[in-house]
Amino acid sequence: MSSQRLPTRAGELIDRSTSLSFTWNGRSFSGHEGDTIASALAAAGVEVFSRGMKYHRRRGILTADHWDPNLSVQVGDEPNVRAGSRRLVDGMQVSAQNAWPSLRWDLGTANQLVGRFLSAGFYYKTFMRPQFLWHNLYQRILRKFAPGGRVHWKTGTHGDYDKRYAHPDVLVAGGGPAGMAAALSAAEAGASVMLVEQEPELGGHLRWGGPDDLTVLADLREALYSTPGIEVLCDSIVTGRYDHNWVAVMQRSHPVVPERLIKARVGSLVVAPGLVERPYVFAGNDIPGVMLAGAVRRLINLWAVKPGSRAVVLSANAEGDAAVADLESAGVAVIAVLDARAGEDIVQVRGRGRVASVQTGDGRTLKADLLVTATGWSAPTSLLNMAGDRPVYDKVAARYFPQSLPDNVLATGGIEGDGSTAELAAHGRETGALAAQRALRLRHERRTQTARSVRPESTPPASVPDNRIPLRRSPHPECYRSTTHGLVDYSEDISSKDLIQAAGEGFDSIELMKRYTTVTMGPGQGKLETVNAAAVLAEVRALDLADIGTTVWRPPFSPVSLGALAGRIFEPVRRSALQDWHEANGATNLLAGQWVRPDHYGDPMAEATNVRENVGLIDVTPLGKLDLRGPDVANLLNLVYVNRWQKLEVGRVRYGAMVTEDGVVSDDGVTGRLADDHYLMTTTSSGAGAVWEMLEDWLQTYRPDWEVHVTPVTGGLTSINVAGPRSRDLLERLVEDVDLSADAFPYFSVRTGTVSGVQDCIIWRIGFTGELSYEIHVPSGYSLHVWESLVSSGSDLGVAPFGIEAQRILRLEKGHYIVGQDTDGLSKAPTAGLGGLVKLDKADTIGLPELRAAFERTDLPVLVGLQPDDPTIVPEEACQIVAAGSNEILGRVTSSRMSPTLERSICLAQVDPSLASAGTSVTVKLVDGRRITATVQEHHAHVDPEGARQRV
Amino acid sequence: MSRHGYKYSAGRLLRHGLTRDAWPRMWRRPERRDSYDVVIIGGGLHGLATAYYLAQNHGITNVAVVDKGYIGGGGSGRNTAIVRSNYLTPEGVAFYDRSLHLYNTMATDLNLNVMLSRRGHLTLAHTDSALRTMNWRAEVNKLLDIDSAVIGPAEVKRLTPSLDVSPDTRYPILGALYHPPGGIVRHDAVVWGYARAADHLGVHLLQETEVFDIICDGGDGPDGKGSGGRVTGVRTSYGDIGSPVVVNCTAGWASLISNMAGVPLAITTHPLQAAVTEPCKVFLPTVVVSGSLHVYVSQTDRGELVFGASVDPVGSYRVNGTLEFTEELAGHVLELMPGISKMRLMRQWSGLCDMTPDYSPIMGYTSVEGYLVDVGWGTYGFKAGPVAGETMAETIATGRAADLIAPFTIDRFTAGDLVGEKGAAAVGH
Amino acid sequence: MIVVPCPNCGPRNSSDLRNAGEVVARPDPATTSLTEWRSYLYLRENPAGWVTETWYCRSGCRRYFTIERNTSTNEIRESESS
Amino acid sequence: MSELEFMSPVGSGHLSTSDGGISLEDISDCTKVLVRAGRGTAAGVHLKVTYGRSRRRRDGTLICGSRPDEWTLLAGPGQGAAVVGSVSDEGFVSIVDISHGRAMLRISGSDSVDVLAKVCNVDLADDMTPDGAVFSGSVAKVTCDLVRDDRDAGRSYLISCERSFGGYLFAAMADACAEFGINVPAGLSVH
Ligand SMILES: Cc1cc2nc3c(=O)[nH]c(=O)nc-3n(C[C@H](O)[C@H](O)[C@H](O)COP(=O)(O)OP(=O)(O)OC[C@H]3O[C@@H](n4cnc5c(N)ncnc54)[C@H](O)[C@@H]3O)c2cc1C
Ligand SMILES: NC(=O)c1ccc[n+]([C@@H]2O[C@H](COP(=O)([O-])OP(=O)(O)OC[C@H]3O[C@@H](n4cnc5c(N)ncnc54)[C@H](O)[C@@H]3O)[C@@H](O)[C@H]2O)c1
Ligand SMILES: Cc1cc2nc3c(=O)[nH]c(=O)nc-3n(C[C@H](O)[C@H](O)[C@H](O)COP(=O)(O)O)c2cc1C
Ligand SMILES: [Zn+2]
Repeated sequence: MSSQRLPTRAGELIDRSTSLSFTWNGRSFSGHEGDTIASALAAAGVEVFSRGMKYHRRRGILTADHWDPNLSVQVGDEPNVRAGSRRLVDGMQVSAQNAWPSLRWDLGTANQLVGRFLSAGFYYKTFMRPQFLWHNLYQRILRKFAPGGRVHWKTGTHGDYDKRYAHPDVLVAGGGPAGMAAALSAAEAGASVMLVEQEPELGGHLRWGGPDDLTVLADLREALYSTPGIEVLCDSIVTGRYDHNWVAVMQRSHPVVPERLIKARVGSLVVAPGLVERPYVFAGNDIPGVMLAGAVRRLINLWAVKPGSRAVVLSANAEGDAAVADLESAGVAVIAVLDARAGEDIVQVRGRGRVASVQTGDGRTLKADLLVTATGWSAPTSLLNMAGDRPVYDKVAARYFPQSLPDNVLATGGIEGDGSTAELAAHGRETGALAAQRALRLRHERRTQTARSVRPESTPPASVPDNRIPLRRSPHPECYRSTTHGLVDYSEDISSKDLIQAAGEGFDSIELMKRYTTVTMGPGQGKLETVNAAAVLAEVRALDLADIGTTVWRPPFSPVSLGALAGRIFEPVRRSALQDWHEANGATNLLAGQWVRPDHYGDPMAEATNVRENVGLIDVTPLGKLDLRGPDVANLLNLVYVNRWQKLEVGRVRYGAMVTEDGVVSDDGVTGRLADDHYLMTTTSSGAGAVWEMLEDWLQTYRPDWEVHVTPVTGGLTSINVAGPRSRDLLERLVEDVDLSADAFPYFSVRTGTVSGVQDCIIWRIGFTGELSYEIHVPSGYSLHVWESLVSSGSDLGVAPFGIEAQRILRLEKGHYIVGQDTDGLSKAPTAGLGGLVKLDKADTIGLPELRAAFERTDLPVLVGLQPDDPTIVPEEACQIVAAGSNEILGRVTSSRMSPTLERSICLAQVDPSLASAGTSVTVKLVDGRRITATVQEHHAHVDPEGARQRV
Repeated sequence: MSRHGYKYSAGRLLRHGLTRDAWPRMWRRPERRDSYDVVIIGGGLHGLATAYYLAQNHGITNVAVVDKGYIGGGGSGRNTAIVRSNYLTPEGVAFYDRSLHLYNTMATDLNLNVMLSRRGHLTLAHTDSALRTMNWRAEVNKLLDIDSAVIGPAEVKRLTPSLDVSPDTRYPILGALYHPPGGIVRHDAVVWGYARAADHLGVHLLQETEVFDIICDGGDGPDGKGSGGRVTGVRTSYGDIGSPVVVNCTAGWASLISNMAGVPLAITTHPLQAAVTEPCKVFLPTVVVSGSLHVYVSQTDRGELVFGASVDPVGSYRVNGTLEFTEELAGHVLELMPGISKMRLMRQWSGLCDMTPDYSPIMGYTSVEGYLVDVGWGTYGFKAGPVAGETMAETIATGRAADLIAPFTIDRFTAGDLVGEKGAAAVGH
Repeated sequence: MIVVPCPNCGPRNSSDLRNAGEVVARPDPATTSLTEWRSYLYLRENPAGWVTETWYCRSGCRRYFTIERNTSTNEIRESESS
Repeated sequence: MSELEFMSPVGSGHLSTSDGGISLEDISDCTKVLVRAGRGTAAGVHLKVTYGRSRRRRDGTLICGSRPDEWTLLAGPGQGAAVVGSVSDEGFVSIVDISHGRAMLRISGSDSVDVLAKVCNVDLADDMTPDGAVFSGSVAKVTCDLVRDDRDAGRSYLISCERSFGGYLFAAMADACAEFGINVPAGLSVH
């Protein structure tokens, strides 16, 4: 390998004063700042960069840019890095992919020998039997040959990415002359502008042009950086345009994060991506040394790399002609220039690791190590397609053009047509001005509609018609395939022969052809391949290319890392005001929805027993709490709960259950009346948000005449349940202004008072545990004080905190069902045992007709208390209840625990109505397969079914 | 299949490789007839399988499958191809289990390698309520002889090493429902296999033929449509086609077609999105689903990760896809596998899902004579394709709803007898 | 991320709102038949085109409002009924 | 009760950079009073500002038009009763002291707008969100009420959320500030 670095070039990007060292397949190399990985390697004489996916043929530089299908490499733990555009960084460890054991000796090349049998879709036609061989052998082998790099999932972690929102009036995708000019004129028109260029520097194709191009570029760049209102983002790609101009930009080279996703709501999107040069299909077109004109121009002019020594050029356009000049200036012997415009052609290239000879259309064989093709352009219309456009093929210009774009998307530059640099810039300027106009109108409209904005004083800017002078479409020969077959899709190893075979088998629409052969399905997503593939199909079907269409472009425009898409992982968590205390006092946490809360403090059984014997404290802040005020609260309650609410007195609380319109139990809780027009509603912890939205819905859309204000107060009130036979004793020590005696403050009542000096606490006497208990709702800023006072003043009473697990045990002993656990998505009110609660004679209640229907049915499952006959066995929750002698399912255990109070296992279960009467023996199939018997109880409650303990 | 057409085999592959002879077409471009015994609207898996079983099992071959685009261009061509049978309800389990059986022998039955990969299916549980649902499913499955069990985090790690099972993550993996026979299949090949086999048996595949209307007679609605009427044919972009039996197999478009017959459906259409990464060396052996994180992922034999999620919350017929889908997807996948943040997403797409209130299909006869539905396939209809085709064919041929589809009648909504899959299927796949 | 025009807040990202689906008239529970009620519960027109639907401005003004949206294009216009 | 200290949901107090680019402060202890007043009530008339705008009353209370027919009144710590008392409750009016129910942060400095743009999708440009603007939206995935309340001619925003999210929100904001030179204390992590 010898150095291919040329003497200094006028527009070179490399800084020769620097030296960056890196490794390639373990060997040390060096390059300069400004080099890409590929240019540094090419400068050092490296010619083979990868192997083909299927046949493992050697691959070299083809396009020398972001889209080069042969330049995917592994860099450290990052797979599939685009070596054609990724800038070199000191210390990079680069290695080849798709080659084993080495790039040089790749065993996969064996596939070349059997290549003729591996035609399109061959795997569909064999390995059918025996089936086990497919699974155990063939598939495993296939998976070994999967292409691409290696993810280091063992060591990798997610972390350092983040995102940003932006609201530019105009966003320009592409920083070539057209895009730069558009950005400038848009800013001059008063628009805020974001200019996004995927390369690390602005300029587009001007960068590798002649002295005139470089002068224009310098001037444009200067103007851009001196005009206010333009944010320039280089090394950043516009990766998607979504509905309503929601635009994704992937920013690289950010000083803080490796990649940042910018989500921009854009007034006008200007698409100026230029053109992508198209490869030519002929035999041997994947041999290293076959390059596109743009590739040799970039190599020579941007990185001062000599791409070969003896070149043949096939040129159909000015880019090819310019490549000839560049090659000669770089000291490459151009031994033949074949002019495709005059019908000249090449037929085949031969060579093993490198081009050795070129066979021309007129029968000559030329010795050369470089074949350069300039056979035309593909329009990267992807962003326009995402905006709803269906670009149309123009036979004369031999490429696609935009057809009809929405008002907020405009195209300029090469994608729109051809012209001199001045003409392209002029079109860009006009486009930028138009884009700004439209965006400013939109901004005016937005300001008018948005309450918080500064109201615009002026009338909206006038709408101006699109009077841009269109760019011309220069004629270009339709060069797609020579008379021989060659690769169409480099990353998928698909040849024109494969495509023709597929069409012959019936896959003769472009979409079916794609799916059968996988053409355009690789990492480049058809940037280079789509048009050639369509051209081959057009040839087979003897149709115009325009009638074939293309496959669908979909986001992203260029692949985006999962890390960048994820960004920061924002997972909000909610903590009660007491959560720090719990953690400091030994709590083991549990995540319940967004809430972090104590599951237990070490021994849940003991915590439960302490509640039965002494007094326990549990933080139930996540209970949904809604403050309801207004004269119509009772009407609202009557509507949303299945029971009746008109007669609830001030100072009383009541249990209520809710169903949805289909009669399925959806939430429950207690609601208390604090004053005439003032109530506090509680909901389940997980249902809090939904119930609030539901109340608003009924109030706003169904009964706007009702006067009710709903205020969520869940976090504002810390809820503490003080439960146990000694709870009154404890509270009496801390509550001054409320008479806690059984007569003055009976079960299911509410009082407002001062607890441990904290005023405005709401205390209600209810309980989920079945013991005498009080639920105190304390203003959260002071609730730690209250909690600590309860703990410290009750040490002689045996006060101790308890967690969710103890509460679950206690409530199960008491037979209280949990919505969503003991009921499911189909459980109607009768199943939950709400027969006594539901009032069917109301004029309106949510789900009323379904409630009526449900109570007429006799086939609905019934929730029952259940006890295994062997008291030591606790059937796992979700165990099935089956017919004794068969596998027929007759119900399931919905909750189960060992009861510390009864010292036996207890359950709630949903059973078939035939099994619901007390005393029925049922069969439960345990997880381990054993079948046990259990007996249906008379009540849901296993402990104190009469409720004596809570009424004391 | 040899009785009907050209048989594929390793020998054939060898011969074609040596002779370089062209392969025959998999299906024809048939000459359209004016009428057929059965017209099936929708050339997805369901339509094609129905046609195939009508011909293969019941000898009814004067059948047309009509599609407005190319075969498999609907959900059948854009799904994440997960097959399994570990459903929650006995009716669901029986139905999907039959389908899995048909998948098992499909490659030989259809003489096309559909690349079924029974690599094991894991549904992760991150909360105790999810774990309870997993247990519920496992217990029902076991009673019905389905290979299905709840496993702990260590076993999850053994089966799928790239998952982060440490207990201190935001959504710790508490366990998983493990279903060894579940896996993935090459979805397009399934479509092509049925298409090829149906074509060989004489069925007409009419691609690029859009149905604009269903012609009815005698119904209580306008133009003789609706309850009490009967079907006489369909109006297409190529003219009218007569038929006494019209089957709606149009999944995401089911409401539009059904409204043409005056039969409203309990369906809303929602986009469901999916995405693939660039290929990387294979490291993910199983199919992984997380209901709480709304994501599922598997790795193809070509090395790409294929991702899916739950349906878009807003109903729509738009398949453009959204950025937020990829953002959420990536975030959730990285919570499961923090080590793959440098893999790159290469393409996103979406398809339409015909969602029913109880996550179960609507199948069989309707109030319009001769108009049948096989719709409501939501996010889970690919795995059901074979059994749906088999039972719909039986239903059409015998004039009586097949036993397996009895729970899925259109009448269940007016009867208030919804199917209980609602809990488990939301992100089930 | 589509933009939904809230009558109070102005244009907002759809992630700030919740879509509550097609507007369906609620029969009077006192007089309805089960069949009519279940049509209200389950049957939807589900058109590919303009649909009148409800949105809830969840992160904004917290108001329910209706608009018309084209389910094939995501174009949005003011609802005639609002 | 005066001796009782108000416990903020946010553990850490005040983070800032030396150049004044950013300052992030927990002010959860301030008084917040929510007023709902039907059309035509005296309260509605006196509070004056419309939805989306705010004004400072002579006593220093910031009156924010936080929703249609809804105002949030913001004042210094411990002013609850006084602020509640300052609004007429005649007619269909609800006045709720939500001081305990909302966490509140203030982020100020020239970089504050860029910090917010990382976590909030609202257009913060001067013409869309001028000084005094009141708006709500999602901040790092938590629904928040925001007020642009510039100080000493510098940008400043008040951000409030449901109290239980307060600790998370502060951590998320601090994390977003890190890029601009804030040293995020150990233990304050969003991950
Ligand atoms: C992203 C995604 C992932 C999925 N993942 C899974 C999965 O992992 N497992 C699983 O089991 N299921 C999955 N599904 C669901 C599954 O894909 C579908 O349920 C299934 O493919 C439906 O098949 P089908 O044949 O009924 O309908 P489709 O395949 O959708 O076919 C309907 C056909 O009807 C045609 N049509 C529509 N209107 C007309 C008309 N007017 N005239 C003529 N033709 C018409 C369409 O062109 C289409 O080809 C997924 C779906 C999506 C979108
Ligand atoms: N592209 C060439 O190789 C080339 C060479 C010579 C002449 N020309 C002519 O120049 C004209 C093109 O000028 P132009 O200004 O339109 O294009 P340009 O090619 O000069 O610049 C387009 C720029 O857009 C960038 N880009 C593309 N997609 C992007 C995306 N999604 N996000 C961010 N950046 C993106 C590209 O990196 C490129 O720098 C054409 O008429 C062509 O005939 C082009
Ligand atoms: C299981 C599966 C795997 C896929 N793998 C790839 C892939 O590797 N490369 C690719 O470009 N597209 C892949 N696709 C997506 C298709 O290209 C295409 O987007 C999808 O079928 C929807 O069609 P449409 O985008 O033309 O609308 C895959 C799709 C499915 C269903
Ligand atoms: Zn709003």
